[in-house]
Amino acid sequence: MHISEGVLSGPVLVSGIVLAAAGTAIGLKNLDYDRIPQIGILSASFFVASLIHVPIGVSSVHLILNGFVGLILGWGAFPAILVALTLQAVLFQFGGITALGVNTVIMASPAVLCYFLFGRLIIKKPSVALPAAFAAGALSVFLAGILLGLALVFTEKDFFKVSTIVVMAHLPVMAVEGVITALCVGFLKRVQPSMLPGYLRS
Amino acid sequence: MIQEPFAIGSSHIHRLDPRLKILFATAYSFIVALSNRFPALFAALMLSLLLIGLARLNVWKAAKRMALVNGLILFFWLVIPLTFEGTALFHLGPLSVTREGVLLCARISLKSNAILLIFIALVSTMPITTLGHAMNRLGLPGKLIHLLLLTYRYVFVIDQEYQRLVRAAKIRGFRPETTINTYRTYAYLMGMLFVRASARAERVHHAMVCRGFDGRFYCLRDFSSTRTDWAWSAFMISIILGLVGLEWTRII
Amino acid sequence: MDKNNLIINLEEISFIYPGGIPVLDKLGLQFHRGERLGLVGPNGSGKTTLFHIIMGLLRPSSGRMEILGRTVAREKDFREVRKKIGLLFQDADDQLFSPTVLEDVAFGPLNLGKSKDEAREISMRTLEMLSLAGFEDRITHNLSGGEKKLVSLATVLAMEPEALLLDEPSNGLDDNTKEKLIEVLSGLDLSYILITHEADFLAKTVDRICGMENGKILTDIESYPHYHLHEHARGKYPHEHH
Amino acid sequence: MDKNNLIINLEEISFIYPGGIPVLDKLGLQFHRGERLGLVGPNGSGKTTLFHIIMGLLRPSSGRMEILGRTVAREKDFREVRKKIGLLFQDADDQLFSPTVLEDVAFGPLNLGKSKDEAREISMRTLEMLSLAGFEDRITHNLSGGEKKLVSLATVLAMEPEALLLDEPSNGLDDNTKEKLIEVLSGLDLSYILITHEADFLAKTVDRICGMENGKILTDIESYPHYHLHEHARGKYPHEHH
Ligand SMILES: Nc1ncnc2c1ncn2[C@@H]1O[C@H](COP(=O)(O)OP(=O)(O)OP(=O)(O)O)[C@@H](O)[C@H]1O
Ligand SMILES: Nc1ncnc2c1ncn2[C@@H]1O[C@H](COP(=O)(O)OP(=O)(O)OP(=O)(O)O)[C@@H](O)[C@H]1O
Ligand SMILES: [Mg+2]
Ligand SMILES: [Mg+2]
Repeated sequence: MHISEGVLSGPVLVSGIVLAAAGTAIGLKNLDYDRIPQIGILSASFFVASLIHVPIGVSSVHLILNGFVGLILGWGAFPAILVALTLQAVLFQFGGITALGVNTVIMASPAVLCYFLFGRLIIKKPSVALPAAFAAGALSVFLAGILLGLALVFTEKDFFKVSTIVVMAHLPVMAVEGVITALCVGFLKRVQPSMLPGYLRS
Repeated sequence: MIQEPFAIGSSHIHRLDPRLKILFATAYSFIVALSNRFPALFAALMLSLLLIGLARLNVWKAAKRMALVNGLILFFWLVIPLTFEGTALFHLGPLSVTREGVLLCARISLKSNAILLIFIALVSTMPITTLGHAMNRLGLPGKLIHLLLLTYRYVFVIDQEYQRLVRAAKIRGFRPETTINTYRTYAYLMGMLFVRASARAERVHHAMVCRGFDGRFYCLRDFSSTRTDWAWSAFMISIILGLVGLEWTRII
Repeated sequence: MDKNNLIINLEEISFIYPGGIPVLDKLGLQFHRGERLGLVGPNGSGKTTLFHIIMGLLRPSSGRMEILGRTVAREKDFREVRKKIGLLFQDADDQLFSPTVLEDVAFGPLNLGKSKDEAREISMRTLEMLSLAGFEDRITHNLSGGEKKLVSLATVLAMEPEALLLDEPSNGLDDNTKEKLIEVLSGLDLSYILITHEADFLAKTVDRICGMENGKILTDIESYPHYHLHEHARGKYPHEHH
Repeated sequence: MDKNNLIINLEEISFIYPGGIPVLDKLGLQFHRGERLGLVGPNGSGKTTLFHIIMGLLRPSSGRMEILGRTVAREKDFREVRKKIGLLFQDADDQLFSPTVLEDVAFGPLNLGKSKDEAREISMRTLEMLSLAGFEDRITHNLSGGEKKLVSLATVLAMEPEALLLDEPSNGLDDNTKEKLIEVLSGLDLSYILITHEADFLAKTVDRICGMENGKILTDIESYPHYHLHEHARGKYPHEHH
């Protein structure tokens, strides 16, 4: 999910860059250099996973997984998503330079929020953890849609209807993301719970 | 499979100082993004195409990439003219297509294409490793660059691992459909991918520690500007001044 | 008569990897019901590639393939092939992706349209047959190399295939697990093609041997270089063999 | 005298993985300067684990370790060890984490405090020594398996270590690359311990062989099962060997 180049206004682009830089700075500051391989290789996995198309009705969507990124990486989601978007731009030309900041904020801030809202819940028993993971997956896509809509509306108030359509279009994606995030967290809980945040602390 | 179709080449543009290319691409992109007058936008599109030509890229591949991106632009064309306030050009049943909406779409299309084309011409024409080093030289934090290069290094390894997992599902009769079973299978494939990635990260960290890693990043690449680079800089600066002139001085 | 018993019939199959090196070159192969065929050849001679072509995971650049009496060429045809022929990957880590052993073994039967109860029953039966009873709730990721190999075999057998393609099943196994595998294979009433670099294992598991070289199959090789395991009093000193 | 030549001296080292299975059990090992030692043992016997303990990547639950004359126990001690002893990992993809070959090879020297120019020069020299001149700007992930292995070796040698730990260096290599590796290893004036499952490779690369079993080292095994390659006129029929 991202905004094409050439759509947004100057103030929105600049705010995006400032916020993305701040988030990335926090993410990098918290990032102990021991964990760089962990973040780098996981972010490579997220990159690969986000290329997966899953069927939905007659069509298919590609996964976004920002909720899952948030749950696993916390603030690390900012640098991880920035890096992933940069790679996407260079490898596939999915984006350019100007909207990189805004797109990072759109995807990463819901991820971090979900980490703070649900991070502690997903290490609880499955009846709590799985709904929490579903909520994280769905909410992060929903919020990303809202942020995208806001970026459009701040650019031009007549973009309101476009924004509404964009947010609506993400509703089925939300459901799929929620389900996949819940199942993925369920998988990790069984196979390698130490990958989940706060596992070692509890 | 993931490829970098434009990175290798022998054109002048491929040989330019990467730092220069990044700086120019950034400045140019922002100026285009902030421009609104058609003379400037048309000029930008032409200049971008000119640079694509100078980079002697595979036109077919570049066109394919642009087609993908323009799919999104098409969506704007379908929605904005109908939803934008303004003077009606003509009516489609109860809806009216507005002049302002059409102009806005035209601007978006021009800007979007000009920005992405310049990105292909200047940024995609260097390997990501070079891009990383150049960004480092331009002052981006070492940790971030290290993360970028490490991610890039392992995208390929992990992509292959994923392809193997998909194969395993395939030979056991897996067919993607809209069912919870399909979603579960994808979740398992991804979960397994993450678990393996995490184990690999541990091993990679060990390998780094064994080679004395203590948190500092070094960049071996030195970039130096040649006379050609200066000539190109002059050319690029005049392009930028030209665009600024077209947009803000209203010569035309 | 013999024709009816053909499981796999390959004619003039060629294959080139994107890199550009030709791996298979007008290769032909006939494999009949009831056969236990060994396939040997040096590293990189294209044995694994051949198996993947038979399963439709790779597409040959030219040639004709007939499997179980039907010409196969498109993805749809191969879907049928995959129900009838089971492939054991060279690396067990490529085969197992579910969190638990039971889920992994039941994955195939469920995709073949079995009900959950049937799938569970088939899986339990298959695990038992491989003396893996009690493993159903183990986490696949934590199994040892040998266990992973046997569970991989279980995932393939649970689909009740008509023939097996076994890609170096004994690779990396210790001697006990190897013995067990030999036992299981002789107990199965299935035709199979088996790739291995180990002559001792080969001698105990197959009836006929083909070699692979220069992208072609050498049928019924009478002479091929192979390995033997033997013990010496002073193995560390240079010594001669006849 | 002999004491001064001790590179590695392990006494009663025990190790248990978090899972709970004891892998090393009061293991002892002496490794001297000038030795080329082969380490063999079944899968899962703990050979890789032992290497990781020597490098301080894992900590033993009990026992004493002395490396190059110094007792080592804490992270600080191991930092010194890692400058003197090079470990070649089982999987080359784990070892090569930089995007280009030159950066990867120079990574160690730079961390040892060499200047960029020195690091570059050492790297070029090391690559040349392994006949990898011209590889410096290659992208690591595009290398073939054999090339990756040789570059991994270069990354280790560039640190100019006093001894090497080689974990299955010949694994997955084709015969030509194997030959080249054997040549390189015999040309090196370095002590090393080498793990491998391949007896032919072992015979050509080491002077002394130790086995691992039940978490212990069996020193200087005089007899160990191994393989030989030979050709028979009628290899497919059962036959006898002395
Ligand atoms: N994905 C790939 N892309 C390009 N080349 C490949 C690929 N996979 C294999 N090859 C090459 O194709 C050749 C045949 O490979 P294959 O794995 O089929 O050999 P093999 O006979 O199974 O060898 P081994 O005994 O080592 O398993 C090799 O030279 C290999 O390097
Ligand atoms: N991270 C881990 N956590 C738990 N157990 C482990 C871990 N790594 C290895 N083991 C177990 O420890 C034992 C020894 O493993 P190790 O990798 O040292 O064996 P090895 O002798 O190198 O085997 P191979 O010849 O297959 O490489 C095995 O039983 C393995 O399953
Ligand atoms: Mg193979
Ligand atoms: Mg090992």
